[in-house]
Amino acid sequence: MKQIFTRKNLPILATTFVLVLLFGTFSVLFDNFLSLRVVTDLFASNAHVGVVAIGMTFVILSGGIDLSVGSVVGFTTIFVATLVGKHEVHPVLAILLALLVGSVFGAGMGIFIQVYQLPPFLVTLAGMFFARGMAFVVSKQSLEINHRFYSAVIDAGIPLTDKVILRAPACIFVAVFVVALVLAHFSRFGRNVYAVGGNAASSLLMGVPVGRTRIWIYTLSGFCAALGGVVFTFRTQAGNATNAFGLELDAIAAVVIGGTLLSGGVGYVAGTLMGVLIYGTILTGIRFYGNLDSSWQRMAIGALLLVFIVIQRLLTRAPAREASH
Amino acid sequence: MRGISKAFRGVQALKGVDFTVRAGEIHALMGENGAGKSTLIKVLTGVHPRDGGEVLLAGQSVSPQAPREAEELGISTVYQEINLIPELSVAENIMLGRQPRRFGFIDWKELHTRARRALQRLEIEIDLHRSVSSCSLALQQMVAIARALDVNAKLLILDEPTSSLDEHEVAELFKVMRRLREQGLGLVFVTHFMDQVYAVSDSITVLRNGELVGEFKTAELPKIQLVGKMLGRELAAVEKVGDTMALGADAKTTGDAFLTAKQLGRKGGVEPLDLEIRKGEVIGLAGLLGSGRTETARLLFGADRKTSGSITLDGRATALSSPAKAIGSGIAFCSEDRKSEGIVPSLSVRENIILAMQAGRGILRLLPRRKQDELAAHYINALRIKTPSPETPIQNLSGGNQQKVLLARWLCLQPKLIILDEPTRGIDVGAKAEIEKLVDSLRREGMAILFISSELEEVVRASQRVLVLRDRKKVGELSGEQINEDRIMEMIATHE
Amino acid sequence: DKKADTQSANPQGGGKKLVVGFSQVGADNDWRVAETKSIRDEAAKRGIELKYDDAKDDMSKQLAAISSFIAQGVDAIILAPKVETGWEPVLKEAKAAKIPVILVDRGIKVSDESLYATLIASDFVAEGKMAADWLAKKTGGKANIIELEGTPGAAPAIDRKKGFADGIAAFPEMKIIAAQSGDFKTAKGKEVTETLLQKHGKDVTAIYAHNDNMALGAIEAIKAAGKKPGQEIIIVSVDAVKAGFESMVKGELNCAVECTPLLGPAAFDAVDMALKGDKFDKKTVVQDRVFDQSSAATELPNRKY
Amino acid sequence: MNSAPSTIISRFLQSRIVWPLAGLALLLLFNFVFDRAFFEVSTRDGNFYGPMLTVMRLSVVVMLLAMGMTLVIATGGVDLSVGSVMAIVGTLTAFLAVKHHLSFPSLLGVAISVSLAIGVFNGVLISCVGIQPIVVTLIMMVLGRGVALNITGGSPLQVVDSGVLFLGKSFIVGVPVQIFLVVLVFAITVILCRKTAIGLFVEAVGDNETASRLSGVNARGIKVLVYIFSAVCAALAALVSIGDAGSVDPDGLGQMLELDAITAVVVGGTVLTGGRFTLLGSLIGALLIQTLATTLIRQGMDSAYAPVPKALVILVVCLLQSQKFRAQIASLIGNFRKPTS
Ligand SMILES: Nc1ncnc2c1ncn2[C@@H]1O[C@H](COP(=O)(O)OP(=O)(O)OP(=O)(O)O)[C@@H](O)[C@H]1O
Ligand SMILES: Nc1ncnc2c1ncn2[C@@H]1O[C@H](COP(=O)(O)OP(=O)(O)OP(=O)(O)O)[C@@H](O)[C@H]1O
Ligand SMILES: [Mg+2]
Ligand SMILES: [Mg+2]
Repeated sequence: MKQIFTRKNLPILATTFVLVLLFGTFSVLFDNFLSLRVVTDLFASNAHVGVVAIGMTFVILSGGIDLSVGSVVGFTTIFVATLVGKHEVHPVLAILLALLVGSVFGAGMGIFIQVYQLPPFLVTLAGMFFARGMAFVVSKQSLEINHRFYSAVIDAGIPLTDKVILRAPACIFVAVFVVALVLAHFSRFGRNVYAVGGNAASSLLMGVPVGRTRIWIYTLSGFCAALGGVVFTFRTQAGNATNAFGLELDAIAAVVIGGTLLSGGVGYVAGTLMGVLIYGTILTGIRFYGNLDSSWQRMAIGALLLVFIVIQRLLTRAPAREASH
Repeated sequence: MRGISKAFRGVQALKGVDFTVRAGEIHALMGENGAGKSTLIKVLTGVHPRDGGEVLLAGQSVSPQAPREAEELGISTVYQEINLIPELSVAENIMLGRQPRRFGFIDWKELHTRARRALQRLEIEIDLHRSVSSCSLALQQMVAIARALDVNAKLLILDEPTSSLDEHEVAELFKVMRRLREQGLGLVFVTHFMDQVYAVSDSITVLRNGELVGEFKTAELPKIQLVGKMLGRELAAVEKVGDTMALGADAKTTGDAFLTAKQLGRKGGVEPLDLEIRKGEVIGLAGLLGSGRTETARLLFGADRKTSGSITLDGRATALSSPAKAIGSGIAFCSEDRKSEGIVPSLSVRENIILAMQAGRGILRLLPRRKQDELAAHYINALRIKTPSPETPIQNLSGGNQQKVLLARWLCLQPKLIILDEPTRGIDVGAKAEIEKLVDSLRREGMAILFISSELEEVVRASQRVLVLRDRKKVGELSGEQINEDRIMEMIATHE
Repeated sequence: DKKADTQSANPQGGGKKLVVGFSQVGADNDWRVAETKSIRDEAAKRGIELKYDDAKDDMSKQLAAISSFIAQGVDAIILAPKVETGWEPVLKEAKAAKIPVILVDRGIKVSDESLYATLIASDFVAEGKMAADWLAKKTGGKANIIELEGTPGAAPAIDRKKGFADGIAAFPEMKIIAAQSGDFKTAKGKEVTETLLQKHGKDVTAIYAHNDNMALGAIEAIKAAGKKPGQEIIIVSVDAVKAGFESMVKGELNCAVECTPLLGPAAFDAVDMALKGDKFDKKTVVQDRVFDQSSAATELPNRKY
Repeated sequence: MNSAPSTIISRFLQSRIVWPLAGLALLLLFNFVFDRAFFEVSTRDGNFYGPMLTVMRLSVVVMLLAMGMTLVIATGGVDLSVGSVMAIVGTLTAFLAVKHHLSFPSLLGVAISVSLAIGVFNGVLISCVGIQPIVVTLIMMVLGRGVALNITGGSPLQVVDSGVLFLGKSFIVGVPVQIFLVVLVFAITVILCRKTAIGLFVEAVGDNETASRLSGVNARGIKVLVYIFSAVCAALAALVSIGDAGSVDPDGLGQMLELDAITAVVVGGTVLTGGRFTLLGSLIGALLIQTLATTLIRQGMDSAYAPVPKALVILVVCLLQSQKFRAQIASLIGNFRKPTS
């Protein structure tokens, strides 16, 4: 806590530096880029990815992976929309139900993974298909959510200036981030997650409740995915079974760009926030440039990501070598 | 414990073993590599479910299903292969799972205080924030012990806790163990060091091939008989083993310099030092924990990049910038950390043996299968590796047998220089004597050997010359008649 | 200089270059590519600076794009929405910033119609119906049909299915014997058709594909099954891209219902009118045409996409 | 002597491919009960046709990808870029054939060199710069799709080259050429892995990279090699795929196939964390995925709901691989038998 510039914090510092560098470059290149509005947009537009990615961070830290999140987001949006729109359930109740369903779903996958020692990739892949299919079972048609509560939430927000308002999705994102930060660094559960990912066999011998921890991790990820879905409905005021198709890759990318190792045990919740923002900033920059056709947009995203990840990597590598063994 | 049995696929590891530890005693558990010591402990703490038998704790029948439950019952354990979380800090590893909390949140300040206190009991001062992976193996072992001591246990189990500790550390540990015994704890102590057994233990239980040989009072069992019980051989045969231990220093060095290092060093690692290794010579590296022996070895092998100095091999300047190049020039390096730098866990014994040889031949010229089988069979036989078959994954072997497989990996290369970093770590007496014999015969064949061991006795016996390191600096060199334990200790202690 | 100053944004005023944002769904197929090209070309022709964003088929990226356009202070926004729902919050923001939004090719559901200026639309339901009508005429109201659907949940897939179903409802002897998604992709279209032809064998007399890409795949599948596409099995599809026309000229595809992507001119006319504050219709339906083998050869040289 | 057959059987029962095979068998059993026509085989012009053959042919693309992916996964990595490599290679070859009338050998040359270059790019960034495989190949996936779209501006292209069409559409002795191709590639890969040291090194690097490096294994070189191999496999898959479909759509070609390939590998019994691998298992995995897809189409399952049964099948195959589950089932059957006997 005393020192910020320690070796342990190097990866996260490098990632932050990359984000600042990226944002700075775009601010110089484009008018209006350096503005509060763009920053709040960055949070709002990526809120659902962010919330999901934070849940995913715990999964990846534990050495697992969760491919089901995108489908769970999609399912949640249509589930909430159907409950509110067709069955006239109050949105608050509908949202709580959705969060419960997401958590139970995650827990179910965790139980399969833990009890039967199945590969997380396959179990959550099955989960991905299952949730997407169930979303269509709920409703093939997209549905809007017309309810006073929703309109109120969407209009609400924390005014930062007289023009810029931090809306509900962004607020939820920030809140989830803070809670996750505390969970990861100030709770036994969080430390157990790191231990399980660092070495599951050793953790077991050290008396860490490996099984229980794993199941909770997937429960948490399921919860975050459902919450991501809820955030999505706050952005769109509608539900659609096709929503968030392929979101899992974006979320995994954000986590890994943030410096968390896919092999588990090493990583940071704060890194994930940076990862989400780096990815979001690149997309925003391309929108501000605005003169690339579809193929060049994809190439630009790839190239920019590459450049900045190589920078991040080189920053963390040089001193790391010195100290290794 | 009564009538404990345990079988793994194809191996009966324990056959109806009885084992009793009383409160207030230190009980040594002895046996050859693969005798079933670690398995017995793992069955006791619930790592492996037992096939038969029963465990009684203070008269109550218990069956912990996981180490956590054993810990709750008051059984605290240090397992054989160091089990820590590499990327977490020293402090966290000590306190994992029992972190002090305030208002439900981890109290980091308190956590560090408690971790420091736990280490202080063993008289160690280290940066608590360092990640365990950046610590040397000996330090890791100390951390694991500190962790076990932090629990309020009724029974403390230590499975080869001293295998990479130096004498000073061992003495420190024994002090703590004796203190705990006074407090009425039961302690189980596994080791292959005879002297240590006699130094601390009250009674000894001997296992052989998964069967109980018997329980004895330490004071009533002469060393030589203990060895006999472990090996299951007659006294005469045991005495012969004892003989081989006296091999060594007599022969004079022959041959020219094979490797000469000038001002070899690494920033932040070892300070520049000069070193010469001749053909047909064993050079010992002596020093305390963290004195830089392993670092020096890694530099010679190209596993770490040197930042100063030069190396000549057979009179030619060489870069040795990578392990592959070093191996290509006839250097072999048997690492001290067999779990993370040695074994390839899911590959078979055979594949582990031929790995380095195959790497030397390159991708295309695969060693014919027949040759592979021959090599594997030869070394399993020669080193008495206890394995159900050459195709068994190495992870299923006992610790000592894994070590032998790794030795085989390097021996089959017939290198010109072999660096042995703690080669006898976790190896039983019989095998240890054999390895020393082996080292001697390799030397006679003209191989150069760099021998690192925390056991001074061993270094003294095996080496023609000894380099003494301290604080990652070379502080002196002894040769021939000068070599004895006291001189070395003196150099380590007095040099300023 | 493209500083935000929406109040004085005026195409005639002060020679300032007009900035328009265009949010496209993706680059899935020829049709989308042609639509994008039409809009980009038209902007260039009129000397308008176009901010273009491709959302890679992700609705949330479209929302972000519109938000970003508002942050950049564009003068108007053209939106090709991925789905009907979910636009209300972001369009409210655009309205608050006084930026007119012109929808192209697909309508949306909002509680307040003033959230967008106008819709320049193709009518997907009508396209499905036109395909059904043509097929009914061609087969005399008797057909066993395989329907190759678009990606599940996609608006054109839903509407083209509905329109077609409405169209054949009047003909009791026109039956859809199997309906499977080909994801709007050629390879998937072929895979599905191949499997269904094996299952239903000789029964199949017609195929209706929600886009040309899948129809091209289906034609390959029919050939692989040893049948003559366009003769033994009649194939109708929607979009009428160039590859579709080439196939019609070869006599393999029977009919393609046009869904014109050349919305650029109409879209920018709407932008002009919206900025001038003119009143105009909430919806302009682009008239789609039906092409079959008889008209394909003469039309092919005129195809721009 | 007489113990030989029983050891072969027991070795088979212990090998990893048993459980994916069991999953496949279950699916086939389902078809046998509910859809006998699935197994019909007919001949036309001396060529064999039938649903089973079609399934095999359709799984060739994923099989090719899965072989490359198997080695990548065995080193502890993953390659998400294969779909985009397919798109680049497919679009480029079709384009060169149409616009520049290149001959088949030169097209093949272009395909191999392009994929080689991409493989080197991936491999070097992963092993020399030290970026995580998933990040590198994810970037390549996005970037590569852009390149593919750029070649034609996104428009579909007809495939005109007779060599490519031969690969995708023709028959040799009544059997589709692609099946021969996949068998050939499989044979070459197995020989490469088991008759040279590649297989051993790949497994060693995946299982314990540090130990392998200290034993003199060129871990970096091995890693670069597997990414090159994976990209080349993807190039072959692209040629087969466009030859089969007769046209290319740059946006759709290969999309999401990386997921299918990884699934095939993992279903086949190779673990994602690296180490031991089984190529045959991956092929069985690919076949299983395609059999499932075809079964669902034949059963007339609504495409929107189809993911649900797909999920259940994956879960069942997973559970079959779990020792604990098998033990539970065995004891259930035991309990069931007791009262009756
Ligand atoms: N997980 C396992 N799977 C299969 N066999 C095992 C496993 N663990 C141990 N064994 C076998 O059980 C026997 C006893 O091993 P154990 O580890 O208990 O020996 P040990 O007495 O501790 O030896 P060492 O002194 O070498 O550590 C050995 O033959 C070993 O091969
Ligand atoms: N007591 C200590 N305090 C701090 N760091 C230490 C300590 N002991 C060892 N280290 C670190 O461990 C690293 C490895 O030391 P090295 O392994 O070369 O020593 P060694 O003589 O082989 O001792 P060991 O018996 O631990 O293997 C050193 O670079 C040093 O940074
Ligand atoms: Mg042991
Ligand atoms: Mg050492």
